[in-house]
Amino acid sequence: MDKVISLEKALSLIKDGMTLMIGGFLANGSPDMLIDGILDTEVKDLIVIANDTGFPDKGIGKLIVNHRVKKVIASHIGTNPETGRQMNEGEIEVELIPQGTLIERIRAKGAGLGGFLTPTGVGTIVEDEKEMFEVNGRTYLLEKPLGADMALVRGYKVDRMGNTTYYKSMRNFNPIIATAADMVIVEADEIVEVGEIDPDHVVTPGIFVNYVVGRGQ
Amino acid sequence: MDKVISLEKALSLIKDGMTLMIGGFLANGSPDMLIDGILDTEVKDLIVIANDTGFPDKGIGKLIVNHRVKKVIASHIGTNPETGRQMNEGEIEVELIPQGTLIERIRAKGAGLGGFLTPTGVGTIVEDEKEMFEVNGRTYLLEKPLGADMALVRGYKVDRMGNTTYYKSMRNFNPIIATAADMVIVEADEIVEVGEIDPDHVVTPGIFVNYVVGRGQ
Amino acid sequence: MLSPKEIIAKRAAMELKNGYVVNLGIGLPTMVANYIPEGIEVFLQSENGIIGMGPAPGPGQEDPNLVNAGGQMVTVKPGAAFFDSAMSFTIIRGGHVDVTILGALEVDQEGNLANWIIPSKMVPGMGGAMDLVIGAKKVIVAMEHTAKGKPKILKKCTLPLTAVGVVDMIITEMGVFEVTKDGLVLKEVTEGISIDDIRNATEADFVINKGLKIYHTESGVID
Amino acid sequence: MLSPKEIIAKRAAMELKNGYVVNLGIGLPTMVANYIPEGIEVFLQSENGIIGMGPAPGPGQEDPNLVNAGGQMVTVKPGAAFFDSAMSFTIIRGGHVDVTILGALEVDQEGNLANWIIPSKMVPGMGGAMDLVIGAKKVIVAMEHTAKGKPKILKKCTLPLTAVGVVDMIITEMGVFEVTKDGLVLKEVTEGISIDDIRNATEADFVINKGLKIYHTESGVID
Repeated sequence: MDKVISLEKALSLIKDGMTLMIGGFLANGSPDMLIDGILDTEVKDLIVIANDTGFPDKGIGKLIVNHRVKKVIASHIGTNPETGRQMNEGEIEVELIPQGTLIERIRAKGAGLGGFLTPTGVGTIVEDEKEMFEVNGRTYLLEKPLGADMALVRGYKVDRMGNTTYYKSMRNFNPIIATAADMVIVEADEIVEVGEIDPDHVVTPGIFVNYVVGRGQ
Repeated sequence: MDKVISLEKALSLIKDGMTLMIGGFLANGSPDMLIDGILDTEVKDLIVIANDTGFPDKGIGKLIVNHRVKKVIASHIGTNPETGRQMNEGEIEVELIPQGTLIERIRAKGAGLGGFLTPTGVGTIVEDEKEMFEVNGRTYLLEKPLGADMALVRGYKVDRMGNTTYYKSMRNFNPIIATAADMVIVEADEIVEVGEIDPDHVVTPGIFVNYVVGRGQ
Repeated sequence: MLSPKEIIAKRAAMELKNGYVVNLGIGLPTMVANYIPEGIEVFLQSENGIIGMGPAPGPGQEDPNLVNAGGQMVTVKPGAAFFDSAMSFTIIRGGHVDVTILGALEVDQEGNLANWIIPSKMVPGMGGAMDLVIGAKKVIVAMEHTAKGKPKILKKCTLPLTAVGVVDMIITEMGVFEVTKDGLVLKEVTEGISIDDIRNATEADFVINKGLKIYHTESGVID
Repeated sequence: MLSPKEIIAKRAAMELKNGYVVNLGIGLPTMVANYIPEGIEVFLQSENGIIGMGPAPGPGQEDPNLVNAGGQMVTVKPGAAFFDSAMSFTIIRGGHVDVTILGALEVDQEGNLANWIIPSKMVPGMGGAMDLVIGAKKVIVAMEHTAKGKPKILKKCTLPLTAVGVVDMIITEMGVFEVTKDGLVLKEVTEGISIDDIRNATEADFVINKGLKIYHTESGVID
């Protein structure tokens, strides 16, 4: 059950128009090798779901700058002025979602839930067109699950079966997007043999992972 | 910020009529010292939220056998015939909830959600009196959050600030109940100094934990 | 000679494919693990928070801190992982289990399943069963064909349901049914069992598959 | 002499109590960490998945794999923990943060907050702010009293809201307001600032607390 593939093979799986979840938070813990790899292909019209769009020269931001993305679903785009510019010029569609709602919608998809009630966004433009509910005297919005065709995950030590650990603040969105996409590719800082990771320390069990690519290719 | 207290002090916090979440799965990973300790007190009329009621002589089952519990909210009571007997005789109230719904309701409380939509239980007696929703053509039940006055958690290596790790299958309900109760007491296999646990390996951050008691008292 | 339970467990194991994530119910379904064919690697999941269970521990290998959802001591294989119950049901309800094999009190021709309660007689609770049958990609009921001579495969379940229309396949010591939207289809009979035997032991309506096959219990050949 | 921003950060730090879980917004609020009083131990949380942040890294201590929610490199103290974003917002939205200190574009006398968008001018997104102000037990807005001479403390916010009725306290270089259900109460003025100064810089209605105090910026004494 060796899931390790080459960068080339991984990139061949990414197609025009796909919805991609990409890990990372302000480019910290993003799968940079895969992102750079996409830039070497012709892939375009991507829909990207991520916390933010990084910086123009770092992380997901590079995909924006190079016009590979037609729509972004994120909580924050302020650190990448190019995203704002493309949005204002109508070159890219941007959907902004509160960070806690965004990650919980992704989790809901992974967990087979039909949605959840959150107090976040009540009384703001976030509530537009959403159903509202009272529970124990508090008002909540119904938020729906959010999935993707593919998740690009940045892992730290990853075994050949896909069992994944994370390093420091690089964890962020990565373990959650790994549960919510039809195909999951983990970019590993280090590939280790099966059995080298203590089962108590595995964060993303390998059953969620389709492919592993090692960094430094 | 040393949260370590004696067993005696921990037991003094548990009062008649309290709602207690108790970790463990068929008595594996349950806080056995605290459970045994309760039996040495006069505490009664507890409401217990747990996966199951263990066995008559093991885990939560002992609290049932000793008539300390007036109500149980669990997914399974089959391994403890005494729970069934007391239920049939009207000595104890039992509310049965599907396991995935039970743990998710506890998580929802910890995560500040007003509820979630699950497909589990649709078309069964579990749906009685619950609101139903269609999302993308599938039917879901709205399930509400579930909290408690106190959570009794079984940890493995736990530092003095309450940062908690778990061992093998003893993890089960423990990390989730630690997020959902007004007061959280962790029974630790081993108390270690702050800094001894790799921050990447902490499962329950110490901020969720009010007190730590060491086993073997 | 295999016992009826062994026949069922061995046949059910033949439904497992390489790489499958599998959850086995308590009792007979747990025995399926003993019959996984050579060359097939599956990932056994347990509700209490394990993926990658191995065989039962040998003498001296037991660890009381490592049990399955039935409370039995187990081992894990290299590449296993432990997690909490919320993650466990993310796996289960989220569609990340390829097949669950579990027992039933009753199953009916619409794929309804009853396996958690006999009101005022036996009220063990549903445990994780309701989530498993809703979430797993394929649900196989593996059970003896009758209970005390009475059919368990019914036109309509009489006991409170575990879930509606979730069963994909029924494997008994007598044969194998597929549940289709048009009802039950008998796909296989066990060698030595006649279709009349099955009719007599089954309350549900069923049609017989055109290419009905025979299952040879010792060799494991289906032809 | 402290700058206005330093006055605000230092005063805001005095709201922190021992053992508090604290989330600091980007910019001015991040400076609060530099003024935490002696003997007060707080747990600094960051949306991207950290609890227990320490001071900024010294030369050679930087780790590009350890940044806060503003993207700045940070350190962690012994007893820190890392987790994923779902857990981070369990902490935030679930009421496990004692206080969040953040900036504002506008805040009003009903405790409404606007700090994430200026339509068709600046659309950075809300990030975690909407969750933070809904979830934290106490919400402190720490900001300069005016922007380009125009009041930011209004009768009614004009920009799209971050949340409704969530602000508990407003700390500026001029003074400290509490938000009550009856409106704003001026609790403190900074030494050298008159009530008329504050009236002139504030659009919102406010009442003056009976025991109005004066905040001495250098000594940190409030009397």
